[in-house]
Amino acid sequence: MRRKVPQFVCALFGILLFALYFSSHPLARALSQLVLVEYWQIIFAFTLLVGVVSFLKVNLKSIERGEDRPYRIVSLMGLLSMPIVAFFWGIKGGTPFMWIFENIQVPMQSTVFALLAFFVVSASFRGFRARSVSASVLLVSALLTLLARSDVGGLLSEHLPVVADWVRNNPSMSARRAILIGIGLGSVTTSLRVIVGIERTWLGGKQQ
Amino acid sequence: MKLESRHWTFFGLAVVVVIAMLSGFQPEITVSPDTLRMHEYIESLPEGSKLIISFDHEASSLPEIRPLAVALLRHAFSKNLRLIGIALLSEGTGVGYGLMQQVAAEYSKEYGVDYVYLGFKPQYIAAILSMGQSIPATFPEDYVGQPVDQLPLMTGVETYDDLAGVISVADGSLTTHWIEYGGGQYGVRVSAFGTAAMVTTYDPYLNSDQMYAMVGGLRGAAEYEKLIEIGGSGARGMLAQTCSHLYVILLIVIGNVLYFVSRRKGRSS
Amino acid sequence: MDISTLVAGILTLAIFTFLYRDNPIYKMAESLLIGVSIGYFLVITWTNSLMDLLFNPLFRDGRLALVIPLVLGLMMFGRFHKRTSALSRIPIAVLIGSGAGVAIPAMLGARTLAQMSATVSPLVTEGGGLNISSIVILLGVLCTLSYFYFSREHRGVLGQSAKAGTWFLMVFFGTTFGYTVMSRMSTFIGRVEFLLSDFLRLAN
Amino acid sequence: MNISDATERSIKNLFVAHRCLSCDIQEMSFLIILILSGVEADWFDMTRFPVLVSAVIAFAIVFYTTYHRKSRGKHKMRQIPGLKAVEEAIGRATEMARPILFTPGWGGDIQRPTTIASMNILSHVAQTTAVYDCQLVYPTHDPVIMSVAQEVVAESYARAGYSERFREDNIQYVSSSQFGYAAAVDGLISRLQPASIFLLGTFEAESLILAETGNSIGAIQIAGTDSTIQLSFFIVACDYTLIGEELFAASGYLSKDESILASVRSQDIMKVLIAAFLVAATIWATIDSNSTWWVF
Repeated sequence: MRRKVPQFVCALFGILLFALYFSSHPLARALSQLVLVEYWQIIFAFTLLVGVVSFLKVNLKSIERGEDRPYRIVSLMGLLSMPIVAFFWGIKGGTPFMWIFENIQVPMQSTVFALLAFFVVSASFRGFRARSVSASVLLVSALLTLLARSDVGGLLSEHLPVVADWVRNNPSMSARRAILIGIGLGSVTTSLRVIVGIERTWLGGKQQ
Repeated sequence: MKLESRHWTFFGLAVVVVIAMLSGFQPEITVSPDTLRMHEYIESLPEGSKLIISFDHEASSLPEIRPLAVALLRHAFSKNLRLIGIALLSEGTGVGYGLMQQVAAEYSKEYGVDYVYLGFKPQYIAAILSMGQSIPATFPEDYVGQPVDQLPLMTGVETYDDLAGVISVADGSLTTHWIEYGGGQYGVRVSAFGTAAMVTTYDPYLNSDQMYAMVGGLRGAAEYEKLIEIGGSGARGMLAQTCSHLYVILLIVIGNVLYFVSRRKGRSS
Repeated sequence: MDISTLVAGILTLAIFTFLYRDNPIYKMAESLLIGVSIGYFLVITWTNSLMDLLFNPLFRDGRLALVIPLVLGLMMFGRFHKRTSALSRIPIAVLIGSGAGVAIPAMLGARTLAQMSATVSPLVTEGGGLNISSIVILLGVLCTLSYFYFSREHRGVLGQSAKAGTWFLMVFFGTTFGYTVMSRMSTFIGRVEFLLSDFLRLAN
Repeated sequence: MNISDATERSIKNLFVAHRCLSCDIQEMSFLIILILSGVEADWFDMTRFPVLVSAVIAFAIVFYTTYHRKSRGKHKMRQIPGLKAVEEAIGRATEMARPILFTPGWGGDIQRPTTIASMNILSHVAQTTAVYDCQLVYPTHDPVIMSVAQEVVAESYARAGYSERFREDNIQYVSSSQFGYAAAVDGLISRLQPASIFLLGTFEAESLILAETGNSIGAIQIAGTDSTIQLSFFIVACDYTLIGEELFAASGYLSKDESILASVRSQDIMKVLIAAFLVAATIWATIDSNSTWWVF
């Protein structure tokens, strides 16, 4: 029962949604809407609550044990402050909720993102070595793109940007296309296996 | 304080970019065919055409997204297109609203008539599919809580068929969902203003005409600014962009020289 | 300087300290970021999903059918107790099943079939010359597909074409790397612009 | 308002507002009449016929490779270099008595096949860590993935016979925000100093932040993703990278699950068919440039 019921539900929804794709009848569309919009979002919202509770549990336990206490407290305060300010002042523009978002969350997120520029630099320095033929191909095409997309490219040779564009639109695009097709096939087979119940990892893996 | 080689490479980048930014010099740039195609597309739309501008990005990529979005909005408003703003990632919501209001004010556009902002819908795939059924049902109210049927711009807007297209302003692969679900299932014309990182991801879709046009990155923004003849932060960052590219190229070259030297030493010893 | 810029500026610098190495200032900023971002997401999901889609229509407008997703959602709470934890598999089954059902046609139609069609084009131009682009694209797709052929060792013809496939892949990765470097630099430039002009007021 | 307008409006009101299960009795009865009277509405959308045909072919191939007696047990697969590395990485962590960090990236959700493939590998990794009592830490951005991963790891520990070693808290939800997640995982990497890091799943921009931080602490890193952009970074920054579909194949290889191997085989058959289609259609297009039968 612990596996059969969820497996049945999974198959039911899988077959239903697959079949609905082929119909443009309003009823079919309304039904897929119902599942995709309402069911998905509502279930997801509840799982988020489960996630938040688990996060609280992990942090409270750490605080109890005295591990990283100040940091855990800051995390919890950050987490609790958002619902509290949202409850009292709402979440539209100009509220404390948006202030925290715009002046605490966004700058920090953008900066974590900006760290990438540095990691790109160190990775280029360390990892981009012409160790083999294929590594050299990687290197040359990266250098070509970088040169062509900065203004120096055009100064060195007017053909450089043209060559770079050709490489991007032909050999590079074709490899990406093959990856797309491959992943598409992988997704189709995995999805099918999930629906018919061959793939059960999500239920905890192979049966004992 | 123990510094490793990576710390020096970090430091070098900071110096290069800060100096380039402080110099304030703006290099002359050439416009790429991709950017030109997008410009021609917007130019070709008749006045009053309705477009969805979807802010599909996180707040963290704002430095790259803002110049792109501003260039797009300036062009669209100057061509008197009617814009319907939405957001499919929650963090883009406030950003999109702010940008639309700001650029609309530059062109004295009126909310509800020339542009509306419908706000955020979670679960993007579901939202895209749902809009194919009915836009007003997906967004019964706009961002500020007015019922959509009271907005003059929204009269006659039922599904994608009533629009000239969708332009996704994106920092990730969300545009792919617009293409595969919006374009694939409902035939809406999808274009994108995306971060440079996404350019190669979209190439096969551009090639297969599943995506109509694309402008990518700060560089794309600078090119677009040049086409619409209004300067912006795209152009301001171009020198720093070029210098940082050269810096990366230099590091790759140095890294390889060191590699070959050490390999030769290893062999001779 | 207004308080917003000051806070944003200090937090920006706090995150940048990670470049040297992990340290208490970064840890503090990181903890705050994690907490606030979960809180933000929680509030947004609460208002957009639970209130707008569930509680308001169910309790205010009396759409009783919404009891189904409500019950499915509540089953997730089964996880909090060992004996009821299997209940949570049912809502997960709804997500996984319907996701799989939607994915099959979407992946076949928009991805596989559309990309196949786009690869087909004449190998000679109207003037009678060879159409280099078409040839390269066709070869690229075929060779790369052969690299992803797992059922046989890559020897002989398959080995050759798989090898060519890796070159096409490397060209793609190189180009992508180039474009992504561009993108990452833009983001950093944006942060520098903020620090220089808004926070430190050194540039306009 | 004429009848057809009324019908159309009513349909829209009924369904499009996706309230079909809660509409009032009057509307509902109207709907039933509508269906019974066979009002023109496409139960089957002909434009989607090619997708149906291709789906049927794909299903047939998958079922053939999975269930056909002769086809079973013949699933040989070529070596994938990253695979040996998986075992090495687990071995290294147990030898050094340091944790293993496994994360599925920020970009995926549980419905995504990559996530499922990643779960398969997680299951294998967890079984080994259970035996050697090596700490396995799994941060994720998605609460659903967290729930499923907890189940998968708990079952793996049980299968290995060490249920008591399983720590649910090691599989944690750490913020759904992309860079909140990245900062959190970065912090974990810096503090736990794992010996091995598995970055398997759907990654976006956070990929290089994680990979470079992992590199700076000297961990063995194995990456695998279908996110094509991030692959270039993983290739540069990680020790081993599973490219796109290799991730699916790897999950079959490691779990020795006959049915996953069968599905890898079925994808190979589809690839051969696609290649044959491309060659045939291209020749046709070259000879007869007006024909377009290959456009779906």
